[in-house]
Amino acid sequence: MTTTHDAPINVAQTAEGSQELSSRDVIAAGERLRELGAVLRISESDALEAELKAVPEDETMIINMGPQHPSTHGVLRLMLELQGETVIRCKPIIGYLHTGMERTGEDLTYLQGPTNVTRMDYAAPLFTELAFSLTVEKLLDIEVPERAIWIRMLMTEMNRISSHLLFMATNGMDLGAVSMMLYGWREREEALRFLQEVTGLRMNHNYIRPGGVAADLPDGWRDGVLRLLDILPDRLAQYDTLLNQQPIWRERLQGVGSITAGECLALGVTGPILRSTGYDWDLRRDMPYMAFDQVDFDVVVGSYGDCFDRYAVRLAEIHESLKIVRQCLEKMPKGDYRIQDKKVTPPPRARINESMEALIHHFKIFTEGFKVPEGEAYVAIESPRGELGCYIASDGSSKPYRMHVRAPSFVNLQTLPHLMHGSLVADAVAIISSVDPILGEVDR
Amino acid sequence: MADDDAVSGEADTLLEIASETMYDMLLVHSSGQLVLHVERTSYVALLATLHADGYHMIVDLCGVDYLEHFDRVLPDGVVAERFEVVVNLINHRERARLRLRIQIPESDASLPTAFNLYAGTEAMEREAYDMFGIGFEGHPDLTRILMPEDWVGHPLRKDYDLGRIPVQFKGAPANRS
Amino acid sequence: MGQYLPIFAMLILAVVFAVVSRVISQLFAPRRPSVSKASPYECGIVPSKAPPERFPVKFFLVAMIFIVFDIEIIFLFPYSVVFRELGGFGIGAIVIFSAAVFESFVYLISNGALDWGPIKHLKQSDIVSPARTATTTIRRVGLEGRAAGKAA
Amino acid sequence: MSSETRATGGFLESGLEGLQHNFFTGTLEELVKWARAHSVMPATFGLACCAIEMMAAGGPHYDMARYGMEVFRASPRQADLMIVAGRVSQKMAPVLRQIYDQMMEPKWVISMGVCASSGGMFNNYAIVQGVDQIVPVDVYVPGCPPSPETLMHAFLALHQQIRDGHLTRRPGEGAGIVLEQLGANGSVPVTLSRS
Repeated sequence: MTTTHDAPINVAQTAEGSQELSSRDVIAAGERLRELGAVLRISESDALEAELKAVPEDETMIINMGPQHPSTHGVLRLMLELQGETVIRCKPIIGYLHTGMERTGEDLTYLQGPTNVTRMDYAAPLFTELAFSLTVEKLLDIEVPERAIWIRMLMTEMNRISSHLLFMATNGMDLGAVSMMLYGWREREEALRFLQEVTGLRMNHNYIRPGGVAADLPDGWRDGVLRLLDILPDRLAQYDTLLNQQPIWRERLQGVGSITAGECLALGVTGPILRSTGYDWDLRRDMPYMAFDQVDFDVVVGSYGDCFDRYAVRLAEIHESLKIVRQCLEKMPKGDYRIQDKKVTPPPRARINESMEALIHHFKIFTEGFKVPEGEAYVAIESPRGELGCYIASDGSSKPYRMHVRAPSFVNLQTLPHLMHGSLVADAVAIISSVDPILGEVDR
Repeated sequence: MADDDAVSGEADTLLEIASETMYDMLLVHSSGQLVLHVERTSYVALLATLHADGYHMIVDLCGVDYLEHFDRVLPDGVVAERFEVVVNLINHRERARLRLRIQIPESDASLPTAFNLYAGTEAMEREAYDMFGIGFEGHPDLTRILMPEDWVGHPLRKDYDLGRIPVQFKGAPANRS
Repeated sequence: MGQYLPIFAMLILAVVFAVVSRVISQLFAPRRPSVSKASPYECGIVPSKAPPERFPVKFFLVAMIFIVFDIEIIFLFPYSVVFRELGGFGIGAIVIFSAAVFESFVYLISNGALDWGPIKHLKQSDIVSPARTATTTIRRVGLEGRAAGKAA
Repeated sequence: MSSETRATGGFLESGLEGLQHNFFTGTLEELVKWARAHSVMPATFGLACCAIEMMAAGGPHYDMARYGMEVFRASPRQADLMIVAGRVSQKMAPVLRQIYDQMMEPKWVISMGVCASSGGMFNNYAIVQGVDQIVPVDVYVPGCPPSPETLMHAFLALHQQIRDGHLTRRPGEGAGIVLEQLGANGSVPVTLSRS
């Protein structure tokens, strides 16, 4: 029984004015060339040719692939100009999930920061927490104990596996292979079970904090990891047989939405999209952070830079992450899981009853938060979608003065107009799914 | 404009401690990372030099509002302004990162766009415009990107009210209809 | 006459079921017409301008192709009922008839009428080929790219 | 349909709600409510992290299909339950209202997660502090994100609510005639009934 009262008057109309795609005769010539895919400085003659080939205005139709759409992975809104089935122009309109997280981040202390940033990329929450914590530790200039580094690597690689499995599931469902959704989720539940065992939550863990991790690995965590390492490889082989031999799957992905390495670099694209063009750049290998230089794994690179390559790169990256998880399992050192610096880490609960300083430290850290020296730092890590960076400018107080997160999906979305130019509407769905944007981190 | 000696910062830090320069800009080591303080006027020229030197990707461009923190640590010779645009570049061949900090006065909060050299900055500049009101001359489509079109004000400015609704406790008069 | 009784019974049942479910759902459903219910669904966006009426000719082309083959099947139905009595003569006639229609089908495929969008010119290149599987299209770049020390 | 917007008129104008509750219409009402409760079709309105948990609830492990709800209808025309899964930003509010208006009666709303129910931890300019300022909500689901089990408990609560609701007119509710009463600020619709 719903009480259907009429719409409150202050609910403005949904039109977004100048943010929307305007019809082609209105916009200036340069803007029209840019939106016709000439964004990356193709030569004047090609630009003119693209201009002449442009179709007369009344034959095309501007439609909305709007915020509430099954295949836009959240609340991405695309305005497409279609000529029949072919997409001529596309303009992503974002902001429908803008949560003002960067502004909220400025009101939270450094200890509370991870809870806020972990909700940005909700398919791989541990990565944003890691970027935030690494930046704060660089500002504090402290070294996290060995065991904390390896725990962080183990957990983030496990989170990369669950994020890529989410991609497998939604990519399959977007292209019609709905059973892929079931398999993808079945494996993802396995990964989430391990994450829940360790951090206590399935998502938004708030597990990686400045100074180390929230809690040590529970005893018996090794069988959880081993169990996952046994069942995942043959399940991934099932994906191969389910999808790769299907002519429909190949035709929907091969040759669709291809991009070259030069265009990726100009657009600032990183991650699986950049690697699918054959350009091998992976922060874990090229600018190793934490202990990635003591772990050997392969960087997977595609050949044509189309949707099929991106799917293959992500599928192979799950295997690589499994390799890293196995090495983390073997090399997990003993010792503290959190830095023993009194100013940063709150004392263990039992100590509070015994000593006065522990009580004071506990009280100061949890009410006022620890102070970070003045300065600014930018640390970037390799998240499943690309380079995830966190820039913090601190003014010496216990709250970041400015906290900006460089979200890979925000930049990767700029390839959409470029990839979709000249493709079909059905390919548009495949392209969005292959870019794999997470709107939480796009809109922040 | 800058001679192409491309002197890397490390080489001459040992020699003259006073003020190092790289591409003729003031170089600072901020927690282990290279930061260049760039004048607004020579920003685009520097980008062209950097692009030629292998810094072919702008990773991140964001605005900062230093309204409440004018007395921040800045190398001498740099006038502290209210706004600051922070640009992070990366050089894949030398695996080096570089950060540019550009002071933007509040009176004329604008900066030439980097879109012509780095096409990836289009959305980042729109976000800086949307959140801070920093205009970018020559930007192909300078409109709001995150806020609704009819939104008044720039939310990430320090003098913008956070819009926090006081938490209502039981029995407190709820202002909701 | 008796042999057609089950068909009539089924026909009546079908009609009754259709009418009853239509009427009941019409009567029982709460009716609250509103402006937004009448307006077209555009993924949550209130449509500002009316959808265009002009449709590109490609859509009618597909409709024409469908009609051609639909008629072919309609002629096959009566043949399939009596194909035993017609014997060799029947098979000959049908083969000639379907060859004529199949010839137009071959013309259509060769002309690429059913290949829409970019896939058309990609078909010849090795980008779209069964030989390219998820394991052959990727190559694993080892660790030789790793910088010597720990970059800042 | 709560009493606030009682349907007016007899059987022909407003269907079942126009009938008086007696022996026949009572059993008919039970049948209709039973049918509605066990085939609720949610509209995909996944916004943020709760959408991932909603999909997980639809996945094989937790399997929402046990309650006949696994078919996620994309268009509001074919859906009768809107699960607002995630934080609703100011830019998304009019879109959410438009989707809600385009859904056919009978329709219900589950506000999944604390961000949808009350703005959650984002008490700032960008988030609508509680989706009940835009659409009437039937079931609020706590949790950030609520685990699939919590969401399923919400489904059961919704089903119970559907089965307890009233369709036909009860004796005390009068004929449901709506008059315009000149209130302090303009005319206010008033339904003539005792309840």
